[in-house]
Amino acid sequence: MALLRSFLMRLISTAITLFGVAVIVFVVIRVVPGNPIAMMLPPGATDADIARLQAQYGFDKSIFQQFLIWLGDVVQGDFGTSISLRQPVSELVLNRLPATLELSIMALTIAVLLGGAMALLGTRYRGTKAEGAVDIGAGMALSIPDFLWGLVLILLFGVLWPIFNISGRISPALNIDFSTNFYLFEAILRLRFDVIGDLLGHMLMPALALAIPLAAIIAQLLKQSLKETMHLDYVTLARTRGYSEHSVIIHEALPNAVLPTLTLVGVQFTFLIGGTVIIERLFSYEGLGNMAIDAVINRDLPLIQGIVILFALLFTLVNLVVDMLYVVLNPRLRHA
Amino acid sequence: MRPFLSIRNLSVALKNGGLILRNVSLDVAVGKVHGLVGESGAGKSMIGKSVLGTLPRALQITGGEIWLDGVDLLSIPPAQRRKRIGATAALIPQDPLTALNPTRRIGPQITRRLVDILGWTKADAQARALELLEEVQIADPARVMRNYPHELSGGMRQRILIASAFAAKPKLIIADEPTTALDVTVQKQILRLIADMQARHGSALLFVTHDLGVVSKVCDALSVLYAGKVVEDAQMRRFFCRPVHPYSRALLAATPTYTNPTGSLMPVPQSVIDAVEREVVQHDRRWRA
Amino acid sequence: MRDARGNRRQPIGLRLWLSGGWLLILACAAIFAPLIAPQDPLAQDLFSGRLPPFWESGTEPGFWLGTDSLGRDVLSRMLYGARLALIVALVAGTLTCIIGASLGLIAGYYRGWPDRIISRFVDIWMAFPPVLFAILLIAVIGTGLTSIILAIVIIDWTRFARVIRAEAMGQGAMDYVASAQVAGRTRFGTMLTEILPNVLPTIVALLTLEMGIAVIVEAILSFVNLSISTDAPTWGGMISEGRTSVHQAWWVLVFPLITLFLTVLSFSQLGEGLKDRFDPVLR
Amino acid sequence: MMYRIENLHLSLPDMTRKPLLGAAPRIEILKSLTFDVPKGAVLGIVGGSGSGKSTLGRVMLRLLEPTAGSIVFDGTDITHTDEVQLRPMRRRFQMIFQDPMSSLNPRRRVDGIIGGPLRLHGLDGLRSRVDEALDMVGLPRGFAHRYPHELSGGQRQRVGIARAIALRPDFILADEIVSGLDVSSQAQVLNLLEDLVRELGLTLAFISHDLSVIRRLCSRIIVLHQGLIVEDAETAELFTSPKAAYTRELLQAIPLPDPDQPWD
Repeated sequence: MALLRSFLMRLISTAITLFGVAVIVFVVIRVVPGNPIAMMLPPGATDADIARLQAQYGFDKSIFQQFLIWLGDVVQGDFGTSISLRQPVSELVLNRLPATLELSIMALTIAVLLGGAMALLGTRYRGTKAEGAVDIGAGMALSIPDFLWGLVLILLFGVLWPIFNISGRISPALNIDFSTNFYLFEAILRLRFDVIGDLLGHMLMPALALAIPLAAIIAQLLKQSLKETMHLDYVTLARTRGYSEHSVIIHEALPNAVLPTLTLVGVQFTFLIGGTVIIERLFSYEGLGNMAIDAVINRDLPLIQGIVILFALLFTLVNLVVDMLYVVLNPRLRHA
Repeated sequence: MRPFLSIRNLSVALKNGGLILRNVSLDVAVGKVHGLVGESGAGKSMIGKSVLGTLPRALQITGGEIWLDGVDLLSIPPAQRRKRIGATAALIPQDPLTALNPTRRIGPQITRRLVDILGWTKADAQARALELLEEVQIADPARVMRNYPHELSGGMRQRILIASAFAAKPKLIIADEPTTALDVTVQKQILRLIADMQARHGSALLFVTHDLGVVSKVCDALSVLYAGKVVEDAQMRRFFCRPVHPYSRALLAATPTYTNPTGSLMPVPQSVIDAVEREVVQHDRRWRA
Repeated sequence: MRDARGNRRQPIGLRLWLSGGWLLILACAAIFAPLIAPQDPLAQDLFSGRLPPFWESGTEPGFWLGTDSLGRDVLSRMLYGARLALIVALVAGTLTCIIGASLGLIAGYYRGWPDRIISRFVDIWMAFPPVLFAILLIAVIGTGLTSIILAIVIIDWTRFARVIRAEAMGQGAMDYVASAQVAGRTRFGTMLTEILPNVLPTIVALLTLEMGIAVIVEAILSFVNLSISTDAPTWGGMISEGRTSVHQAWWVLVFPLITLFLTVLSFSQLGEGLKDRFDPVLR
Repeated sequence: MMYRIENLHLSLPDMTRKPLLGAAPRIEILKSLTFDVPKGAVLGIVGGSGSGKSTLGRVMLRLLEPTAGSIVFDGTDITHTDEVQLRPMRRRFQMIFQDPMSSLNPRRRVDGIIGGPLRLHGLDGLRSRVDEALDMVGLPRGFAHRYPHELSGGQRQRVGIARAIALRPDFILADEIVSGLDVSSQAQVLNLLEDLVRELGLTLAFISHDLSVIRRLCSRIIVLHQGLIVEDAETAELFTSPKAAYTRELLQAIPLPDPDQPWD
């Protein structure tokens, strides 16, 4: 019951946030520019085009009514037609989403593994040089954003020692007929190891660039909460009972120490997804973010708005899932 | 024949040099309760931690012997020491709120080590846990085994910790301020329970506390510590009737009691503090020379 | 007692020297760019395009770090680029800090409805990808220095608001706040005289961190060609050009990248160093 | 009469059990408390954890507003007085807190901690007043320039006392002020407080969980249990013939440093 209630509260809160997002997007895209119609039309549009658009978006009505019409369209998934690509925005956006999702999840996996390993290492050998190395490494990695890591990786593994692809998502020669846009997922299902290898080769560098700062955050935070947990009496008790240091860290301290890290990883994962915008650009990876920048450069407002709303939806969803996961994993909240 | 726990000339120091324990020696025989008394910073908890091998990382044992059941723990390799301690000793910790893993149910917290470390069968461990919870007077032990720690009161948790400490029939129990976090009425129940369990199992009990009142209720003998040095070692009754060391006397005089109607309290006089400080300095000088 | 208590003065950390030193050099370079730059940063010379840096063969004197494809001097462009980077860092960083920290302080200390409103705005902001949000804002309001600063303030105030809110909430639960009330201090006075000094070290650390982030955001915006005018010297613009010609002229990418890297690292390390240095409470 | 407290109730909403819509259920923390604090008296308030004793203290100082009932301080009803009107009066009732680590602002020096409230109430001769307060609590004047973390536990608690008495209040509330201290500094702080009460003619309410400490200082004692006053008696009477069952239980549970105390 308590569980259900807290889930419901989160859902309501998420709905309010999404409404706020809609208002902001509407204000930025429709209210701020001087003549939104002009920005929505390709060059060389006729007066008839203008009139049609004006009727469609209700520009003759009050700004409040315009918002309601717009919101109604958005809720139904109708973001209009892209000006530069002349296709429905929803289609374009959904075609690109899988590429960005695959990249983000790959980056998250790397970050969790890398950061978790560093945290455990630093805790196991706390007070030694190994912990110092973890601290310094994490501190450095943390202060450099993904954009710079991407450039550094391009220089190191694309130019100096070119073993990875630093451009694109897949080699054209290997572009087998995919039936979905989840290339990696599909390649794994079809057991095309050559394709898997090629996809991973393309994905590894951008994913690593996105993962390094998050890995550093996980390493720092998890290590800190592990160390705090190691001082609690129940961990001392486990030690006096003959468990090894290793087993104490993994079985006793870790389950309790993950909880605060988990909340943070949720927020940071949304930052990571946000980072794909520039990283995809940097590595010419054909995802949503790359498309977003093109859309901005081409002043393709319907497309921009579709992408922004999709990102916002994704972010709130991630936060919602993390919040619920936190409740499920924490017995104190589960049985409150 | 040595007593069950015999600490000889134990010294503990900060890794950067400061002394925490200065040549502490004490014996606890099977079936006896030995109190360790002192103010905060006196190092009383560090003795128990040295025995159990849970000293903070900034500290290290710099000398002495800890004989447990005829073996000097400091002369055997760490892994072996850990096993020995796990099998023969147990800790009752201070704060029942942090001494149980919040993410795990009570049952496994008692039974897991019996299975993992001591090789019991699951059914045996389960039966033993139920039996113990009954022994520490917990109603409906089967239900409590399925509870999470946060669902139980502080007093209940301390009972569970006591039950858990006695689970593997240890010969030595170290209780580190086990009632400091509790209300007096609960404290009384818990103190009685610890005394009962100790008597029934015939374990040796090392009882760390800052409260002379508590000592007079549960201990057979005690050591008074100041700055990591034992200033007085005495049988319990003798200590309260005729404390020998001026610091002990001052400590007794500073303890408020409601039976004293005039209520005059003597703070520990500076002269006494100076005297013990001098003793400590002399000790250090002798020891360095 | 016999434990070592007392105010040990901590030596100024190595990182404070290194990061402070680098930023000082950079500030000098920015201020005196017209005096020390060997070339005009805008001067193009197609005949001396892609000259390598001075230690390689085929160089021309005066072009120490080589030239880009249009024959513009890399070193001079970097020096002038430092001006824009530092102005954005100082102005945008400070503005973001003042706005975000004030809102966070109010939300965390006053709680109640101010907190609910501010936190809701933070939630909404957190639903936008910051880089995309910045690019979108620039696309809508137009390029230029003011736009860049405005975009950074608009996207990044939440960083301060979130952190300072949590800190202020923690401090607000301390008894010294109740004690100020007992003494008859006003709510607002308590916030300024009791809470603020306790969160100030965090604000300072966040401020320098934010300056580093502002530099990066500016670089990203010029990387996608949305900063100021297209041929003005910016680090991001140089990196953008260097990225496309990395196989032919690595120096166009490498030198601005190293500068950017060191600058961002220095800002964040400076903050941490200052926080440790000026905290009277030893931990 | 310094304090006249009648029928005092306090309940707080229980947010953990708040239904989706509508108000949260309320937890009764103080249930109908009535008692007086005569001028010059030292009143002990004793109770276990969760008895509501600290909450009562905070309500008396109007850090919390009671749900029902009345608090009359020296003839003025302050039950629902708003903070702005209360402010000039605050000088007259002061508080010493349990944990000086939390109640002394870590970023202020001792002179700022003691002098801040003085300046706020527009008192002149700041310097000499701070020095005087330090003298009275037995701290060297040189401590004025130290930070709280540079002091020992007992010294910090003395700074807390100095801050309260520097304003020359009529009433002081001491909330568990010795529970964090070792017996040696505990005795010093208690003796100091006793002297100050006598010298300054203070009215004092002393909250503690420890009847042994309470007896030392107080002329009258009220015993709180689960938000109710279970006993209100003269000190000597309470110890010789406790009326409430809870008081008896409390007394019998205190371990005295005396091996001959009956204990079973």
